[in-house]
Amino acid sequence: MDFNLTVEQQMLQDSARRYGAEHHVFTAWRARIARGEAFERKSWANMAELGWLALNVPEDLGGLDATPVETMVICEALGRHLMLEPFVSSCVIAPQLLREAGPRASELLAAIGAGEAMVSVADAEPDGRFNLNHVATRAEATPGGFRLDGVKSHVLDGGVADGFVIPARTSGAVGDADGVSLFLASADTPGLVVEPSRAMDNRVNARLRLEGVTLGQDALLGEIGQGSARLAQAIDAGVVARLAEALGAMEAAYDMTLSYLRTRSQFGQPIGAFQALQHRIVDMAIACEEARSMTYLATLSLSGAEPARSRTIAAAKARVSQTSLFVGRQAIQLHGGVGFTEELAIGHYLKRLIMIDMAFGNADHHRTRLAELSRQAA
Amino acid sequence: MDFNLTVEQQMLQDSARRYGAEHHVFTAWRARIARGEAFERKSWANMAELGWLALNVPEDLGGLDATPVETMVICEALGRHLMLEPFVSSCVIAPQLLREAGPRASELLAAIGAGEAMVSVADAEPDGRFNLNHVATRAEATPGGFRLDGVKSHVLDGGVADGFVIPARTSGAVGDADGVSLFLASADTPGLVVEPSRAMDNRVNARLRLEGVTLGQDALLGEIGQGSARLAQAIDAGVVARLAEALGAMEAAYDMTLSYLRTRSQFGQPIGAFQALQHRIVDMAIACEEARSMTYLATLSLSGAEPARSRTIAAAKARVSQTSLFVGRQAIQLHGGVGFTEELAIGHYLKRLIMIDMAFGNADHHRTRLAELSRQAA
Amino acid sequence: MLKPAAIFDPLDIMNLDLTPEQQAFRDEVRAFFVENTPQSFKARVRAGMRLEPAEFVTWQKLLHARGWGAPSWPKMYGGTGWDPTQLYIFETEASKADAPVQFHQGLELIGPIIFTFGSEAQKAKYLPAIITGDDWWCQGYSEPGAGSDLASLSTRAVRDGDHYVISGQKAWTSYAHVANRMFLLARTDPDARKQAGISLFLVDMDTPGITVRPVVTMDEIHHTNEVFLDAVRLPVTALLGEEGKGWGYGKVLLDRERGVTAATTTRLAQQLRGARAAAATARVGEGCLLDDPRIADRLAQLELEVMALEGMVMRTMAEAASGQDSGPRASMIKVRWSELLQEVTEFWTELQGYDAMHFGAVNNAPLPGPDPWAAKGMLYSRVTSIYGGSNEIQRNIIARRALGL
Amino acid sequence: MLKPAAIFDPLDIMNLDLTPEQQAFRDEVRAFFVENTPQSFKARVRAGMRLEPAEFVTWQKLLHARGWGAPSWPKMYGGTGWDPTQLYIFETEASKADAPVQFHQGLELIGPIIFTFGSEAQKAKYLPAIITGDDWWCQGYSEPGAGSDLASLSTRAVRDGDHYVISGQKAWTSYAHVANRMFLLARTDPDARKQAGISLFLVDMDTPGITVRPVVTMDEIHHTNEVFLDAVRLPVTALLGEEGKGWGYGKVLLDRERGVTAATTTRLAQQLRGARAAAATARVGEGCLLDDPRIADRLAQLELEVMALEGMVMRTMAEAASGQDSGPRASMIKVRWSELLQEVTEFWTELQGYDAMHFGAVNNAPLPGPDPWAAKGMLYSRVTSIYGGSNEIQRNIIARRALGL
Repeated sequence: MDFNLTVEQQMLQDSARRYGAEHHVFTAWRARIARGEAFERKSWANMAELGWLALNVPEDLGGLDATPVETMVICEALGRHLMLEPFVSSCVIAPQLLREAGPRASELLAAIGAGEAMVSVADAEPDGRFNLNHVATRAEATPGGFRLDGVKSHVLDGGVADGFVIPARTSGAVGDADGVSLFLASADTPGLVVEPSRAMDNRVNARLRLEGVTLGQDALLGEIGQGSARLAQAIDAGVVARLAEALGAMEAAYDMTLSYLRTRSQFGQPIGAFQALQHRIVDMAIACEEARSMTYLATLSLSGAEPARSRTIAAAKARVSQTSLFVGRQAIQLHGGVGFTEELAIGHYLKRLIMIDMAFGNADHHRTRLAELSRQAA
Repeated sequence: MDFNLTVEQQMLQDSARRYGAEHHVFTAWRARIARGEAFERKSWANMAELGWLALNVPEDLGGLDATPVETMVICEALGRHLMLEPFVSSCVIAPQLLREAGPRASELLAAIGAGEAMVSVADAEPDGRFNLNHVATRAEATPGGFRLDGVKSHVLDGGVADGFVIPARTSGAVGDADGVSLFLASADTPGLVVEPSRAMDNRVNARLRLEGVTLGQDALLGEIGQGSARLAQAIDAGVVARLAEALGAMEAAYDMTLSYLRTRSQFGQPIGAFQALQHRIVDMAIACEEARSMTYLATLSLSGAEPARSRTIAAAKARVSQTSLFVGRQAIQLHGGVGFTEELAIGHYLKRLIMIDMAFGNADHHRTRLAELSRQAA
Repeated sequence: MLKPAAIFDPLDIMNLDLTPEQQAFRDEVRAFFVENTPQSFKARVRAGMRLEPAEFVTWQKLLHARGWGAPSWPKMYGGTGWDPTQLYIFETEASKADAPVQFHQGLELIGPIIFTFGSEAQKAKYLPAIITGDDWWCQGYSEPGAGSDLASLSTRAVRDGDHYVISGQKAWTSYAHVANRMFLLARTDPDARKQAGISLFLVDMDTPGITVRPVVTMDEIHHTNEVFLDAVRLPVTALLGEEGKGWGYGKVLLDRERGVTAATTTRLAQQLRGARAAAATARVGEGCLLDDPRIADRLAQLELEVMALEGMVMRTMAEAASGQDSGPRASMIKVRWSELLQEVTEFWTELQGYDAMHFGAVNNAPLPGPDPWAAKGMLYSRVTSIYGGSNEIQRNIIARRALGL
Repeated sequence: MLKPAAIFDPLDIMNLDLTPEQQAFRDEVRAFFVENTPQSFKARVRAGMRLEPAEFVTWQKLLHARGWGAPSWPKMYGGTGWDPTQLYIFETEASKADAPVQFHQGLELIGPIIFTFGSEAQKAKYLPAIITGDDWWCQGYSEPGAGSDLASLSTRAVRDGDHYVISGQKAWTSYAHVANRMFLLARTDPDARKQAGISLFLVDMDTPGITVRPVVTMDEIHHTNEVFLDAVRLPVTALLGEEGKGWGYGKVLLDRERGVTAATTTRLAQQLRGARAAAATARVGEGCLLDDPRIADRLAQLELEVMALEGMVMRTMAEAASGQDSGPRASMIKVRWSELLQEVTEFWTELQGYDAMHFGAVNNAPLPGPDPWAAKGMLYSRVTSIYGGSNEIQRNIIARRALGL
């Protein structure tokens, strides 16, 4: 029952926060966005040097094989400083899918840890909403390997990825858990069309069209037809990492708002003297406490057993979404007009939080997931 | 688009409010409750004399054949002064079921208008929740008429009624709209067991057990097997009347709370000077405005065509429930400890509002009804 | 009186028992909106977004050509002279056709002040161009240090012979970048108490000394600006009404506020329709999102809250028609409208799921998926609980004026 | 440290990676609660209701017999001396077995003040009887004019030789009608500033001059009272600590508050279980209410909010164990707990449908349908956002102390 960080974890936290504060000054961030750069390659290289990118890479591939807590600490800083590096895609989700999945995967995993590759998972399809088993993309066996056809409607960080993990159906019907296989494809594979777009949080995602994408045998990750469970586990790890990101972003928005209430004057006194605003920010403070508690629980649960693991993650995703959207919206409201401009970070935090809510299933989706799990447990 | 009362309606409103204020002083009300009397027979006779009980009785039976607006005006006063007379059961719902339903029904209708009979409808059955077509009670044809067997789980004002309108199935399966017939039975019919209980608002309801209740041919109201639509229409009229009751109760609770905020002092000033409490009571005022608007719309819609009629009533029931429970709960919260005692009316208003929410389907039930109707309309 | 014979559906609001004249009027405006609303406006209007300025002008000119350029103005100033019922019919029919609300700063904010307090010369010069759409007015009220607390404004106007010289800074000046006119408040007497000593001026935007700095908002659209006034020299004829009385002129707008809120509020039906359509078209597996009873219930919840608000608007219009005071209901409607606009557009965005994440083009490539209007409308909606007196200020006003707290 | 190896389920809170000693302790208390919780308590406890006073005494005596009469007290005063982890295990196991929370006014309110500030004679006289359940204490703090604003209390204590003479009136004195002891605050120096000049007295309820008037609350249960003090004559030994310092003694309770809130908060799992069971047993047509995805989702929403609160409690206990300050989290937990208790019991009542309308007997006939515990618990829950400092006062405290506003 001890929820405190170890000394090493605390050092990592300090270093991540310092990095964010120094390298991600808001004015510089806005200038980068204006130039159409979600993040600087230089920063990615820095992060590689700091060892962050290798946190989830096995030791024998040069990685640190760290616990979910280290990932949480990094992601909190990413959220707090609006960093747009594809850390969760490449360094949290992808490594889960590439571990013990053959020599090509290991090579790529080492490259991820070294900052030399960025990999996204193409988990969403049209008409599938947030159902991971809704895989209509087909992978047909060919003499030399596989041929993939289909559409992936949304790939997080897909616009900056060098490679993709692509779930495709080798058997069964759309919606089945069985029959989903995972394939590795580099972004420049012929027939793979990457259609990037910018999200409201300035992350560059993509849609993929697979038009006769031909892959070799070595592109298959793990057992054929058995990719579903592994995909779900990897996405859960990504969900938890993004909760930490949301926590960092909402606490930053809360901190900015509290200091605004203390310093901004209207009607001859700081607006923080008005009781209605005091009670509002108290509710925001409570929301942050709830989100931090849920993020801790979800992080711990990642290493735990089912069904507690899934129930905690589902509950955490829903509650962090709900509380963080409340904080993000009220942060703007309490700032008034300036909170609505692009010139203050406050609106960018809300947009980030909206995108985190939507990623891998929104609050409602995960609440329903919890409802199902609770019925099964009862 | 003129939402104002006529001069006659305004006079009726003044008279009803004055009656409530004079005859239903809170201390006298509490004393009656302590004696186990939901209401005084004398008051019922008064109301008959004032003509209120005959509002929905046809003119040829000595009634006034008034519009739903007159009923609204009376019910608002009933709610405002916590009156427990079985007006909605006997004088709103029952008349809808007894009109043009044979000589025995007409006789009873005239008696209702004269204050000589009280009639409740037994609309609810075990496992039926709020579904009016969930009728498992069977009516078997006998040489002289019908024999009824079944259970009615909840009858509004059933503990004080002299007679009941009892839906029973003459054909079809439980849940079917077709095959429900309506029967009239006096409370002292052999085999009819009335089990009264007191609700939290001190209304005396009942459960009925029908154990071989033998009724004559003249007990059948209207066409055999065709009672469902008529029942639904009558219940809708009852729903709208109870919305007016809720409106009266919530506005009374609001008024008491506003005056408490003005007069109660803490920390050296009236508590109404605290901005957080000001904003709370403003939200209560908005809730009252919403409820009044919805009650007007629902009252007007009663005379209108489908599907607008049903949609408006469903929406109104849901919204008045939601807003009135908010007002009732916050009225207690803003009163603090004294609001929680039996010695102030404020807690009784909340209990009344909780019971109105539950009557004939709670807010969620009617929201789902609206959702269905909206889908059909789209 | 309350008419029990009325056939009423709050979401098809025109089924009231109208007089034959009103029915004919309804048919006339309905036909106009159906025939004339540009197709290209509809998706954005439905999402609660504002149109581009040029589109607003097009729309104003269309209405003007039909004789309906100023629906709420008296006939003698070029308006239609309609009564509240007609206005209400006009707005609800516009809503049903996905037609936009007219841009309001000329028509509803300064126009009525000019025709009530302005000189004959000012009326002649300014009123017609508002109706034709040839003039675009912006409002110079807010300042960096005086947002909600307008009475503490510090822009100064100093009399200099036949001129006033104005210096200061205005904030949140919507569409200053397209406007050719501005009405602004400035302090003419620095020694007077807060609200006194403030005067109202009518300014041409090309007067030397005016600089407009764009402020981009979180919906990535350029609506608003800062305006810097550096010794802007105006003739004394630019003063509206009397010196030092500018603060009071705004009060004429309070009575008109009911109509403006009604116009905007009836548009919530548009956003609801958009969200419902999104739920009906979003395929999930074999069905659509609307098949999910949870989704249908959430839509119904929003729908019934919109109905309650519609009912409040209808009562307000009825009271206006019979000359009754509606108390603080206009403030209440503003609060509820903005809250509901936010909730409906948030839910609509949720319904779009991953489509809502495709927000902007990269390297001018076409967007994968539909245009992100719902998401943009959702972001824009955040400002509606802030502008025109934030919802917190509205609650203060209601508590003080209406409840006596 | 954060232990990634922990296997954790917030609703089965004991699956933390406990030490073998802690596991043994858990098994021991689990067995005790399973074996000893009276069956007749469970339905009411699950609904969040308080037991009858005699039942509370029975429960206290049961715990005392097991040596666990004062789980949160140091050993030297007859307590168990448990650490925060043990206390937390004890309370969550109690929750799972539908065992009640111990009555707190002796154990948690005055007991710790007595063993911290009382004289040896007072400790010897009062502490053992709290643990055995032989004494029942009530709290005389609130007054008619001083509910939330305790510092303005007006009950006077006048020194008269070896006695104090106390006159005044106390409000909201829970269980004064069953208590044999009372601790009360009275003003000993009328000239001192508000919080100064207040002293704390320990009073026998049979002292002449004390009158108790019952106050029935809206759940129709007699919990609380007014207490009139008419020249009540107490020996000076009734004074606890120093004259004029009574106000300050309450501060010792702030540090202990975390444990009390944890004990209460873990009980929300009971109410959730009750609501879920109601949804599973309520037949509707061919199925049950829980088959409705809308119902299942609403339950899940309450469940996940309870989980978040549990997480806050766990962090607080962890900080207590390592001697860290939890800031205002105890106030936050009180706010959220009371809100959730209200929501869960409201929903549970809704799930019961018409059964919840059968509230009281008429002419002593048996009730048709189940006992109305959920509805009574729901009504009782209204006071939890008022007592112990209303939720509004809690928010003031958080804003002032923790946020510096």
